[in-house]
Amino acid sequence: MIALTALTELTLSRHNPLVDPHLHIWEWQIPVYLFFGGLVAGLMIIAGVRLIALRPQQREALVCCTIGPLMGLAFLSLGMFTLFLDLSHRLYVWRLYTTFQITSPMSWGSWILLLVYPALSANALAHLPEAVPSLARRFPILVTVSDAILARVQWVVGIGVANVMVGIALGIYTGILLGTLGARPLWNSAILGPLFLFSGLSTATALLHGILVVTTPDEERPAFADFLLSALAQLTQARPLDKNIAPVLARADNSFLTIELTLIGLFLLGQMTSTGIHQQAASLLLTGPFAAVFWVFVIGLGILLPLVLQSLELNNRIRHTIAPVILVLFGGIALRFILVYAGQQSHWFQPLN
Amino acid sequence: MSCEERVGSSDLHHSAGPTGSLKYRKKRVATVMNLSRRRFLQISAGTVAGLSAVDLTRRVVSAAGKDAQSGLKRIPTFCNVCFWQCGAIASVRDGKLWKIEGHPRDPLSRGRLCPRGSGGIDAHTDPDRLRTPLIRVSERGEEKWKAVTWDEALSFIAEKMQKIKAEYGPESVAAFIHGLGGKFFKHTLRAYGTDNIAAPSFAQCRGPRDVGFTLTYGDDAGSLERTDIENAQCLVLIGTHLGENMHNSQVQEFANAVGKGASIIVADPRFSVAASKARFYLPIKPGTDIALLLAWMNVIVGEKLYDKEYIDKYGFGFEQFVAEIQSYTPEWAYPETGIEPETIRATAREMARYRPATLIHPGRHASWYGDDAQRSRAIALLNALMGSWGRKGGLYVPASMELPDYPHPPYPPAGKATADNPNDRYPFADEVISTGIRDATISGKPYPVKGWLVYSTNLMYSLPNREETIRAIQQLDLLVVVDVLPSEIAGWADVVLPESNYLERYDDLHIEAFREPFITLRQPVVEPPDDQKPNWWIAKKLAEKLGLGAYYPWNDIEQYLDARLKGGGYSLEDLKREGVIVGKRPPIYFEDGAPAVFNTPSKKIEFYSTQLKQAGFDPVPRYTRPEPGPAGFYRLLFGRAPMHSFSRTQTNHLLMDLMSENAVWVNATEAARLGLKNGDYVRLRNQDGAVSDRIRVKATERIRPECVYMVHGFGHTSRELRFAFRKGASDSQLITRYKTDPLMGGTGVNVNFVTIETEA
Amino acid sequence: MNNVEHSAKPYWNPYLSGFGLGLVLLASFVIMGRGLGASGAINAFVATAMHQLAPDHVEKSAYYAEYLGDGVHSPLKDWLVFEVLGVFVGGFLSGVLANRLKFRVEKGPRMTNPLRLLFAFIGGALMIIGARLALGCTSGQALTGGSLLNVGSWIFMMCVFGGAYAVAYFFRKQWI
Amino acid sequence: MNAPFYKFGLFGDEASLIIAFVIGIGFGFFLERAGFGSGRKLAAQFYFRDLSVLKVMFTAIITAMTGLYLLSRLGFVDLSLVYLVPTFVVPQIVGGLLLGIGFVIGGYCPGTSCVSSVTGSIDGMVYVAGMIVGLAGFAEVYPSMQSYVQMTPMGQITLARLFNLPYGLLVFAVVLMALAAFAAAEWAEKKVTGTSPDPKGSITGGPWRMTPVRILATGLAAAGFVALIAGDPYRGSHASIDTRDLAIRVGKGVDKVQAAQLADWIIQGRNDFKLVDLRSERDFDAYHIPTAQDLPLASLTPDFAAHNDRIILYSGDGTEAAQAWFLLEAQGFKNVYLLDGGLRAWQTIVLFPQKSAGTDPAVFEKQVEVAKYFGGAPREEGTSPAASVAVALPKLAAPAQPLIPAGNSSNTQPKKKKEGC
Amino acid sequence: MSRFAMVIDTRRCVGCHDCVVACKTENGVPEGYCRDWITEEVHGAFPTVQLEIRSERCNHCDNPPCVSCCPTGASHVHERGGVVLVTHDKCIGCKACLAACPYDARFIHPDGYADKCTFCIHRVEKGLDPACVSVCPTHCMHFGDIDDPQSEVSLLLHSRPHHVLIPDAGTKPCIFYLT
Repeated sequence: MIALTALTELTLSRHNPLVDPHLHIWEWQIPVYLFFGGLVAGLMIIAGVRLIALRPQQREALVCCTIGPLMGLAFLSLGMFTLFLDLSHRLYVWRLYTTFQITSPMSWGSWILLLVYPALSANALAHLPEAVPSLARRFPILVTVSDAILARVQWVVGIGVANVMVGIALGIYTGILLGTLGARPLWNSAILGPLFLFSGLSTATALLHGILVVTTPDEERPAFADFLLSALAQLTQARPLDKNIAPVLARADNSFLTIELTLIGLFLLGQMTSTGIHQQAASLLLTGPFAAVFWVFVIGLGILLPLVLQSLELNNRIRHTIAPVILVLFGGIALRFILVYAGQQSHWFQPLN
Repeated sequence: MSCEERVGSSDLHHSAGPTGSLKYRKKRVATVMNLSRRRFLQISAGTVAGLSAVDLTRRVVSAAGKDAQSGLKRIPTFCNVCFWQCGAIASVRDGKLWKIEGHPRDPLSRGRLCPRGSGGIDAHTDPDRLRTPLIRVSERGEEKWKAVTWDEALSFIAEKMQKIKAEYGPESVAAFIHGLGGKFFKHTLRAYGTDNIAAPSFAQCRGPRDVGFTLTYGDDAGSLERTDIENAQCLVLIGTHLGENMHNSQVQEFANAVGKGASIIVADPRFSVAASKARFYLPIKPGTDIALLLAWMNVIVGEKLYDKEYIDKYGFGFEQFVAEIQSYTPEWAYPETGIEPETIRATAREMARYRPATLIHPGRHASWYGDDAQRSRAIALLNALMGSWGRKGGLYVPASMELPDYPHPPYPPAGKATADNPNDRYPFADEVISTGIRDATISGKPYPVKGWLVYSTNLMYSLPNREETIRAIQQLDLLVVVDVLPSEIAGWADVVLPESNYLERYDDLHIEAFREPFITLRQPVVEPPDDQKPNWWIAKKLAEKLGLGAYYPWNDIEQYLDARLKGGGYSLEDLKREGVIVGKRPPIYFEDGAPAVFNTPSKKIEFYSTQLKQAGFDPVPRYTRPEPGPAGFYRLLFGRAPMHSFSRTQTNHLLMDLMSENAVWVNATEAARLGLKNGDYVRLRNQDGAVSDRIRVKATERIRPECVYMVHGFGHTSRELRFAFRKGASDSQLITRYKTDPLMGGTGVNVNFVTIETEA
Repeated sequence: MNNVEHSAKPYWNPYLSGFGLGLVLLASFVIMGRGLGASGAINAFVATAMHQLAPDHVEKSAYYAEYLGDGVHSPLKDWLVFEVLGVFVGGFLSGVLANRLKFRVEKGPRMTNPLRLLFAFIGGALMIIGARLALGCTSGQALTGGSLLNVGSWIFMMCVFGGAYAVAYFFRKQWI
Repeated sequence: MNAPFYKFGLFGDEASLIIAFVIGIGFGFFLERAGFGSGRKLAAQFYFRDLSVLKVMFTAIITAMTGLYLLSRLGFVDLSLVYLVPTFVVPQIVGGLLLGIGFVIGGYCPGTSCVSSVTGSIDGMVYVAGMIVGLAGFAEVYPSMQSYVQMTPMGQITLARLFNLPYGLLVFAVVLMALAAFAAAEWAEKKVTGTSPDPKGSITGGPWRMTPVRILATGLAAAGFVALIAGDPYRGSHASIDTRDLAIRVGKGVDKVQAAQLADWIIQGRNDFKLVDLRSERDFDAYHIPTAQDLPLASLTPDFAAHNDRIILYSGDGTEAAQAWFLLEAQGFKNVYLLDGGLRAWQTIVLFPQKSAGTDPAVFEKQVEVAKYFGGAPREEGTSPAASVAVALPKLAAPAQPLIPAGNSSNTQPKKKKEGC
Repeated sequence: MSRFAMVIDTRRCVGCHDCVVACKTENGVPEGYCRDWITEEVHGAFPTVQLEIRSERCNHCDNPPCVSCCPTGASHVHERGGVVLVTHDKCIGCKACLAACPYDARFIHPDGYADKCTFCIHRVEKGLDPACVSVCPTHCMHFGDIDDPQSEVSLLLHSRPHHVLIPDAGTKPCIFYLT
């Protein structure tokens, strides 16, 4: 006989759209936004570090220092657009910027997002003439600005530090946004902040690595990238890039992936050793309805496989291809999709079926 | 499971919704109306446009956040979503119905309605309702019609009726009528010369109970039951699911009893809502109630726990009764009912502890297993042992207002006896047996029945075995259906007459016996949206077409009502304003001086019934074991949900929002064994191969493993009921068998068994 | 990326790779109680894609009903879909390790690219219809059923080779 | 340990998807290794230039076949639980022919096209697109063909059952056939291409030394030979039981249901168990416990109930029930119980209870009524139990028969998951 | 200060849904949505079953996570009685409050803003009970100020055992269920 206290049925007559039978308020827009947010955070940090680390006259590694920030601006706009798409009362979006709500991560985030634009733009401007000479020829002012920035070390360092700081804030914010929603036990972990930060870093590194592979001059480009992507490479009109940086990026990416894996482990460990509600939430990923996609897409395809491939690349066993890049980017999206979707299904009241 | 489970759709319209939702509602109305143009004709585009414009302006007004209080009117009336007819006050804001609340001075509602009453506003604009009289143009049941004027429709009916009268006699027209609104149709038909006027609420619902009580006390339990639940200290419910059955006053009293800590005993194969409030829950095997009742009485008699003084004073045949029940020990009842002997003893003692404030509730819907009149008699006897009839906390003596009827010429002398009960096959049937009329229609015996008038009862849901109903319909020369909605039975009609909604018309006064005498008035709150007419108008016009105009010596209903009220010293003007007149409460308990009159042959409470003995039945109830179902089958049980009335509320968007389809309750262990999960769709197939529509599984710990349960009224097959069409499944579809009560012709329907088939 | 050999490594010996394949199949039998497959995944994919594009049409179709199931679980959450996903990954791993990744069109020297692609398309369409009729393709029927001594599989296998050899002559230009 | 693991519930559906992924990786890896990412190499099969397809396929088939055979024969795998695609002769002939033609035209089969496209073959990608479009088209004409695709069904049937030959013999025959085919293939390749096969990689070519390939071939041949003499791999004739576990359960008595308890369950209307009468049909007709189903021991097959059903067995004195209990335990039924004391206990305890000195009169009265309910009666005090056996069992009313054909109830089976390709 | 609260007697409640209908008509809640609902919780196995029926809605928490996560201040605590309300034209529809509410009491109104129970503040300010309370045929619902020790709700809470929903979520709900 089951103990009298065992909850055997829970029936709710509520049937509100987006809320029942379980919360499904956030569709693809939010995970995509979180992905772009993380990616931009990663790009900012990498670009910022490079900016600080490089002496101004050493105008190399533009992938990180210019293309990164430029793409960051684009991705940020895309991300904010998907966020906008998610809003259900869109015409009132300006209300975000009429107030600052100190307890609301989303309010913090909306202001951080505003800081990202100037930081990224300054970063991009610093090396823009080298990255896109044709543009510089047409608008000489860009050269002036670039020279003005690069001439002052404190400016360069300032921009770099700003990029790193805002990037870290942005990356952590994308995780904390979910982490503070205590009503959804799966999300209720501060580890989501660093996890999304490092996931963002790994996707950003992978993206830069991918650009590097694609833009490598024709003869050195791996055959695999030949077919369609060479055309793309032409379009970038980039100067030959320092190919030594590719292994650095791959190595960095491997580190970030390893940290990400560790953080996922810690995250699940924390959940599994917490209350029954949290254990139930974690089991959504470990054995429940999201287990297959979690293990296969996030862990297998998104982290382990690129780790293996990049290790092989680093050991010169195989060529650098864009395959690990695609996998890491894909894994980054998958992680956010799964966490967003599984989190919405986790609940304090787990109705039995 | 309570009464009139099986009554048809009527009076169910959605009126203008609440302010904020009008925008959404408007859209729906417009689209549906487009669709409806194909079938139900004559919808003027102007109506739609007009409605929309009003909606729009109101939307603007309400968005501004200010209620124009000046535009608020509060009109008293009484509800008709179920037959309980609670007094209500409708609020009309800017000419639109806004909400309905209980009438604070009405003794039935005591200021509070049930969800169906509150949701009654979502009528009026119901896109599915009937709009204009219709005459069939193709095969019966094909639902093809032409729209006609009222004059054409009524002339058509009158002509056919005259023809039937000439050919077969007036008795060959029969009627099935439910509710207060049928009064004028009865009047017209009596004037025409037939007494074959049946209500499914007798043979399919509360008839067995009333016969069982009348055999014992000479009076029945009443419609508005005379149960003093509020003052009961011990309340016994046997299959009665108060709370799910939402008869307002009873539920209010039930909640008060619970609040006061009354001891509640529930015997039900299903753990009902009432069971969750009970001190004792007895998970009884279906169909074995009499065994339990006999064992209880055995204990009470054996341990001399009964009210000796009361029985000495009022009882008849107690010694024979005692002798008869000697053998029904709790141990004997154990294998029959599955209730432990100790539990039976404990509950019997519990009842006795609180007597006479111990009420064994007579229930309402009581046509279950074919032995129902005897079952009700056993309940009546148990109440008698407790001395609760006529006592506080038991079954009180109700009182009623008296108003003279409007004078009319005498009805023509009775010709042939009614067709339903030839040779008094069911000697204790004291009303017309609806299934008997159906049998007579099919067989043509004792005489042919060629015309049916169906008012406000969906026979496809209210009579068991739809096939037989359809076969009877095929024998008819005329089938007239008066209804608010295009119900399933309307689909088979030759002529469909659209009645106006209960919020759009006057009806006769509501005068019922209750704790205190009262009169309530139904008056129009809003105008009917289309060419619908009130029942009194239709019945009067039909009488005039039949040349019986003399029976309606008044011009309109206000004149009729005013004249009746004047007869009691009241006026319509006052009642329109007040809505309710409550008289002084007379003594309703024996101890307060209420008369202890028993209209039985012995003029006493008959523990031993000589009437039954003479007719060849058991003078004291006996138990027969219910027949088991085939292996692997589940017994099909059905009942009610608080937010729906029978099959008549499934087009009410507000109520459907609360419960949009029914589910079949399956014991959780059984469900797991069958591989069924909560929410899976299944179909039920009964022992005769009838298959239900698809229905969701509710895998629950709240039901015995060998039966399944569903809420009655869903699974509509009438295409015109677009909003309700094929939502959930209908138990009526699966009730192909019934067992007739030999005493009074009631149809026991819990004798059907089903298997569960997974939906592909 | 400097010291990487640029030439593709040779294929494995057919018997040894066949043995490896056999062991994978055996593992599938032992762990799952079922064999391998491929075409079923395409079914699930097409059903999902069509359901996205034309939900009403698909919900009415008798064919898709089987794959859409109860509407609660995505047809993509299917054993074969995940298995085929693995096939992609395994093929890629093997290819990348053997340096065989290259955009190319497989054909004989006398064949033009567009024609070859057209043939590939037609072949694919024919193949999947055949697989659907036979309740399996070379993996699901021939390989799996073959090792279970399934009657239908052996009939099927004979017909595959029969059909292929019968028409091979007419398509020789494509391959040799 | 029982395999297939999935069918024995070692892991759930979600985990099975992860396993599918891993198995798929192996599948794809070996396909690519064999060169099946190349359409040209595959098509060469049909021009006798490179018979890799035949070699790989048949090596895989005989490896899996002999491996599965041996594991089943050792009792590790329950072969009956391995899914067998049902046979429909005509659709499979037509399908096979279409597939063969498609193979030559397209150059791939579905599995190899995946490998091909992922290694960069454009034609492989187009081929996949062709499959998708082809299938979408087929779905549209499917309704008109629905009856056709179910033609000539033979059910789930193996060659062994079709020809009524020992399974092992067929395994051996297939191994031999495959080896012969390999030799023929190598000969044909040599004929067509004019080059002699690589001695290290072939079975027939080169000097007669033990290369890995030859070791493999010998091993497979040996396994085939073992199969020839080792008998039928299907379970039933051979199963394993954890005797210690059984002993512990028997010792605890958790495998038994008391007669009085069973009577209560029947009265409570519980039907979460199957009551099985193992006596002969005649005995069953004469008397059986209400709600029981008749299943003489000889006709006991594992498909009479699901593995997770709760089953209560009884027979006259309990012997047959105990035997059946073992058989069912061995076949992996998890909830099998014995009616303690069999029908005899039912008789003495439930049907004809006897008042003993210590019995509470109220309890006894209940027993009496239960007895009456089941058609029995209390025994006089002092009558010996032996005498009671002589008391005739009550005559049962004709058991309630289903009013509709029993076939309908089969629909209550849980929905089967799609299997196959 | 006043603190509005609801005290609901689960012993009296029969789950009839009248509170839901009353709310929908009073507040014009659109079809397909609801601000309050009925929950049935079953414990145990047949026939030893316990059933608790509750009328549920926004708990107007003392520590409302929906208010603290709102980026625009649209979700706020009303100065009267601590009622949690949403200002429609400040709401951007980000749905964070829906995710933050452990009771799933909020929904997105078809007009785009987050919506939920208001304790019928428009009625309460006129001295009336909320619509759901005023119609309940079983009189199982009580509304009042728990800061006033003499109020009906305070007296009930002092005299009867009660519980709140998901206390572990730390939201300090102000709807109390008498058991």
